[in-house]
Amino acid sequence: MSETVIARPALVSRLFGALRLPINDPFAVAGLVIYAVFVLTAIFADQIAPYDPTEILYTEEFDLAADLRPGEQGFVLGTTSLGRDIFSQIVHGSRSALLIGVTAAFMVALIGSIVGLVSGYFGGWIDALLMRLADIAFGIPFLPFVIVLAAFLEPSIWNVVFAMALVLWRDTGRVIRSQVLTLRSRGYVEAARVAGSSNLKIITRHIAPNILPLSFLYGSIAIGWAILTEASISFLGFGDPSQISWGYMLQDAFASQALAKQAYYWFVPPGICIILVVSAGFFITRGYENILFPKLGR
Amino acid sequence: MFQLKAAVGRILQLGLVLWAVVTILFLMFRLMPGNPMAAYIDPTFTEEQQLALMAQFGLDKPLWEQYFIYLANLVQGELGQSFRYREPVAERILALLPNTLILTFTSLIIAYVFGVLAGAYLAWRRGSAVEQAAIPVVLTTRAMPEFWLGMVLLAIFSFWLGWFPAGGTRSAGTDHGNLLGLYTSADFLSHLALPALTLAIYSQGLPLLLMRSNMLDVMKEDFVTMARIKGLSNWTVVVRHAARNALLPVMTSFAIAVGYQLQGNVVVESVFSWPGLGRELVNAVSASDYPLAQGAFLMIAIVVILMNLIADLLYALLDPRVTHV
Amino acid sequence: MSDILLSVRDLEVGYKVGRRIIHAVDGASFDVPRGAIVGLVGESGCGKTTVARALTRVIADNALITGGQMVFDGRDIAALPEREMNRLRWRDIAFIPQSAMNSLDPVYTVEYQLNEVLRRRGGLSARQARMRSEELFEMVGIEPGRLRDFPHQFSGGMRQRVAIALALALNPKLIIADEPVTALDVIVQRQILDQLRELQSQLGISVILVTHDISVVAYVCDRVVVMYAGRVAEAGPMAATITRPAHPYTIGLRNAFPDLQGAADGMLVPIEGAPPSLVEPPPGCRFAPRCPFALERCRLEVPETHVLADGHSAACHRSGEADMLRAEGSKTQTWLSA
Amino acid sequence: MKLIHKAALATALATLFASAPALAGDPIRTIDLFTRPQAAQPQEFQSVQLIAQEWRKLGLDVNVRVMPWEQMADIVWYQRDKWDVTAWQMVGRPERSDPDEIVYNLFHSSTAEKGYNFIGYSNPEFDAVAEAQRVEIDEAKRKQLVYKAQEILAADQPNMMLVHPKSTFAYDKTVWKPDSVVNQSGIGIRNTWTFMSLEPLGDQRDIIVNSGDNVQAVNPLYISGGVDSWVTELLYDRLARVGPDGLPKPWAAESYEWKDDKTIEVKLRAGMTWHDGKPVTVEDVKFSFDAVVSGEAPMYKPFATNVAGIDIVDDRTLVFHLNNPAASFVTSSLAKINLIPKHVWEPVLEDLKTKEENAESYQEDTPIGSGPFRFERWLTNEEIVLSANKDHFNAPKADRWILRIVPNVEAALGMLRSGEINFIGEFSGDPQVLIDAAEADGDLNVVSTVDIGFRYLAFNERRAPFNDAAFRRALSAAVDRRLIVKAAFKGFAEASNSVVSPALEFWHDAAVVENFKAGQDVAKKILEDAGYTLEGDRLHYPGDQKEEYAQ
Repeated sequence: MSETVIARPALVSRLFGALRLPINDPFAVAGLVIYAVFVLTAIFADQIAPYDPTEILYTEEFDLAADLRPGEQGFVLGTTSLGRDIFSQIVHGSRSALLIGVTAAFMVALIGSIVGLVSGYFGGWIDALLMRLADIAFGIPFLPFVIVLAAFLEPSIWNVVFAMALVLWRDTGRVIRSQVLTLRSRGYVEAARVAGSSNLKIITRHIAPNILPLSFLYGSIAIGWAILTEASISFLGFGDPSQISWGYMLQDAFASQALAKQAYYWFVPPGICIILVVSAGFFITRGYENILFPKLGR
Repeated sequence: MFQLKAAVGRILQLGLVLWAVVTILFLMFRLMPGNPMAAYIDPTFTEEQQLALMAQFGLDKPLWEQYFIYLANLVQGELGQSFRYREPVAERILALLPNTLILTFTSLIIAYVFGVLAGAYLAWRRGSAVEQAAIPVVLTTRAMPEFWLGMVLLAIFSFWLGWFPAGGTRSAGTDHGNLLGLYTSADFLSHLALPALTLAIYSQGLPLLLMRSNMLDVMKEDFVTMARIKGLSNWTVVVRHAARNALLPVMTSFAIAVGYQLQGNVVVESVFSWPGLGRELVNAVSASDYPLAQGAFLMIAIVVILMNLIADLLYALLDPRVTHV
Repeated sequence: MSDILLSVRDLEVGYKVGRRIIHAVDGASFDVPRGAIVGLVGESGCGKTTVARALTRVIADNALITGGQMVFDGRDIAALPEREMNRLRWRDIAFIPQSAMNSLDPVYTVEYQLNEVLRRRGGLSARQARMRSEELFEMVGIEPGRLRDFPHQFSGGMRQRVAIALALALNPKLIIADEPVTALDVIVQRQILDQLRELQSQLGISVILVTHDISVVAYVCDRVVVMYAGRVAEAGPMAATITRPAHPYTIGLRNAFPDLQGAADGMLVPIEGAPPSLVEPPPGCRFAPRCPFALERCRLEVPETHVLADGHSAACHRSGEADMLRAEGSKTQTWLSA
Repeated sequence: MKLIHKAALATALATLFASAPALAGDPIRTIDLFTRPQAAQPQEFQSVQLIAQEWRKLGLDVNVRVMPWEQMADIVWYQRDKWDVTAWQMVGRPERSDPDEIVYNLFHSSTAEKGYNFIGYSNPEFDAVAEAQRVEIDEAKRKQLVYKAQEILAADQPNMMLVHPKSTFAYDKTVWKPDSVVNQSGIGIRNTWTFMSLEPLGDQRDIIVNSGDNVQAVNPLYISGGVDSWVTELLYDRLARVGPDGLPKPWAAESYEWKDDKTIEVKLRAGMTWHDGKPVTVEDVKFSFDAVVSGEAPMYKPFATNVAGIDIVDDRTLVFHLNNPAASFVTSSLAKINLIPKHVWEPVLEDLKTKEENAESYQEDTPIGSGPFRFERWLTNEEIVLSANKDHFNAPKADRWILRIVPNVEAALGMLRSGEINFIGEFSGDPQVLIDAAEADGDLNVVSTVDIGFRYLAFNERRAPFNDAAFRRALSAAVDRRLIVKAAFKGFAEASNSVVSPALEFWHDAAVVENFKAGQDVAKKILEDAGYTLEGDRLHYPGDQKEEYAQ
């Protein structure tokens, strides 16, 4: 046991240490494994997927390869009503999910952390201003906001990321702010200040490392949110059809009446993929349950 | 004195948020490229006809003037006229709001009753196999896209088993008199079942997990131990003391959940042909009916903001430590 | 009817830690006479609170009573089925917790919490319960009008009075008070202790007062039981035990506290070192590693309990030399050189 | 990415050989091809994907731009020189049973600046033909003119005609007697005739129809959504109606007769009443036409502007005087203008004159018409209930007509099977699914009908290379329409090369469709003949033509 701990590369353990990843929790480990599988799929999508996910395919008899069942004509998961390979779409969907999830998470965590840091550390009118902005952001219904943005701008998966960045920093920002307030009153921060350290130094050396796990936590929740939101937007018809995502696949399936056609192979796999990736995030963050569901009425 | 100050502050803050949301809404819809009425100006219209139409909707005035007219109208509860339906936005929204609210509240009440009970049970059975198995399942329900869940339930319970109707709030052509008559009819309830169930399955995770983790905390409290030392029954200890205390934050989360649910409805209403506000918003946005989209959005925002306020008040109301100073 | 209300014999309470069981109480024996206040005293971690909780049989999830007897009013409550034990709780054995703040449910009024006990456990009607509540409040010196208040609306001392009222509610035979005044300032401590004493003698209840503060024991108790590392070091009538302690630990403890009566006759001298780990306790006398009088034998053999006088006993190999121990033990340097 | 590389390479090569006496012009820029999103328009989207794929094979760089309708309309309509090619559609409406609207409005040069000729097509020969058919009351002669128009369009290919889609509807044959269903040419079985004649077989006597779209208004003076017209057509009578054969026939008018090419006499049917019990009079009829041109009903106005005056001859006879001869007058005016009660609308219109709003914004609580169904109630976004007007001269056999709003296609089909609805009035999904469901169910009848409307790609004739008819012909010829029919429309469409649908049997020139040859080789040949060259993989302008619209 102790050997393996020592054998683990210092960087990795330091990273895990800093993020306080609950690697002892079997679910969290399962979540990490799911993440790893999807990340690898996304990276090697071109190698794994037999077809371009938007390519319209034909059978050997030059008929449109539409609505083929799994296994027919060598299509692992069959084809869509437009004659596209479902398996390739699933594989490429991981790329969209990764893209949306990670960028949204990054934006939400980054903006929220900066707001929280600045607000909590400097206090005063900056704090008042930023927290009023957070109040306003709390007053904006998120999904309707994304719908409006998606409708006005050209359909694109980036709408979701953009809208999340505009609105969802509020949760992270508030929590990080209160964390910063606690940290600021700690002795060592006070000591650093008395010792004449610059604000920047105090923030980067003493405060930022301590809020990193929180940012990470909110970031990973945002991954799930982003993927689910993108799926909803696609379902409502505001998605980007040139970028294959699982949400788009579901919309395509329902619009093409996969239910009536009993094409389970079409609408079940993308649903499962969404559930897997989103719940993987939950599993990982489960270790942080208390942070996940903070006591209300702080 | 302090409380009064806090209350005034809270209300001022509410006003500020409302004003900001209203302004963002106005700008969002007005600063879009192109003529806002492009979709409604028939190409065969003459220039005068087009101008007349623009004038009818006040779009011929400079932006700042439109903004003040918009604000002034809002204060009077006037949400403008729908481009598409050519009728007052407020009227349409008020016609649809009850349907949305009843769906939201029914599903949330189901979700909260179930979530609270199951959460308390899982906290009580901490470490058991049931708990070990249940938590990932619960987390998974939160990870499902609502419309996907809705479609699957629709396929199973309506298309396949035929237990429930596939959409709407009532059977074709039935008349139940007023809203109360409708909402209490068996016909309505059977139509409500599937959409409410979909939303409930999606929403129960939050109260469940919240209740469970609160229960676990509360169970460690001295007063729970004391209740046992007092020889009170297990039921009294778990329910009257542990659960009652753990329930506090869960109840406040209910108000916040109403706000969130209202947003989630947007999708489920489309799946189940539910004539509600969310579907109206989506329709209005797709049809570029800006006044209507704006109105529906604003209505949802108002409920969200109100519910955030109610959450605060509810917390104060339910926790004697805040109320009885 | 015996004079002894409660007789604890060879009580063993362990905590499961991993696969092991660590005994926090390892063979404790003492008696509680009827109508007496018995002080259970010792440093934190000596097992006194564990004993107190073992008597209610409401113990931590990972704790279990592994041996011994607790004969209460003729019945061994260690062996009682849970149902019967539950009947005893609060009706016969009540409890005053250390912090009434945390042990009163914040969301209910005090009246509700009294009612809960009176009606659910005492079988009183609503009217009877109300009258009894008022009576109890008057007994502990709180205005009955405050029954409708919530716990957080009371001051610390008042809350402790509420806790006493709660404990008295069903006229129990025994009240276990776990550090009932520790969190309070000295003046309030006295008021509460005075009240407890007064009510106890009035109602003829037995009280086990768990405390780390020997001066509290001296102020209010009839008898004292000194615990050390899960065992009883010395037990006896209060006056005899405090004035003529026979166990070096008791002697040391006496030196470490100011006299509540204000008659401190020397410096306060702490006992050097810390109580032993219960995971691997010393094989002989558990106090031996800190004892200035320890002999080779003390480190190897577990001392017997020696009866010194009527009702006064000590578990020390050198209890025969008690006079010498006392004389040496009252000198400050004895404890510093140890 | 690959395409960009190719383009760069081609440009580089072109520069390299610029000194050589090559005859090639500039490479043709990347062509923007607009389509609406798949969610909204799956067939259009799919067609565009297929077409882009074929055009790329010609050496064109095609960029498919997906945009919502509003955005697309904004560019195509208001920035007429800012686009290349866009997918477009004309929907079939009963009044389009007369070819005039399409032949004239879409292609006459007078409508190029602001009207429906947004492609900027201008051909004096065609203009002459289009004008001539308008005023020709002699049907045989007019038919020849309409044929001529179709031939010119086929040669010029101003648009790339794709298909006339088939409208597919279904009903429960255990509820409705199959014989009582009327298949209206070019419209399908969901039509007013069907709703009047549907005969119940059992206890279910309510026609329950679905629509995916909400009803916007029930207003006889406002042309709103397509669904709305289902309701207004049932509530309001018109002097004539377009019959199941696509030709107009007398309705509220007992008869009408051309007195000369600018005068038509109409005799009102006797004994008609409004839903409130008052009789329908010739004053009401005159009022209905006056109301439309009063300025309070801008959308209906064009359908009555040709009326110079209406004389009331006696209590059943009116004479309409026209400004200009109009062959399509009966279809586009008499069969279009709703008859409205003067006693209800006169005060309303008086009041509206003082206000900024017009009659299009006015919604009656209970609309009063004289049609075969009466208005019962309307639940926002959920349903509209009409009941049979048993006093009508053509009283429906069903008891009620109920429109249910069902936005989810899957749900609509599920409802049809469960009996929650019994007539599919709108089906945006895959028609094959409907047919399969009918086979599995056994209770359903599915009927597909070729539509009057059509789908096409519009070329912007204002911009090179689309100003070149040869180029347009080549692009059009590059795609075999059978591919579109099969792949995008799943067979539920008819390949087209004419704006006049085969559903309008009388007007449709079948030869222009039959003579149309398509295929990559055909297209390449046309391009080659016209001087276009392939340099590398990239198509270049003929001669020394420069690219004027490079990005």
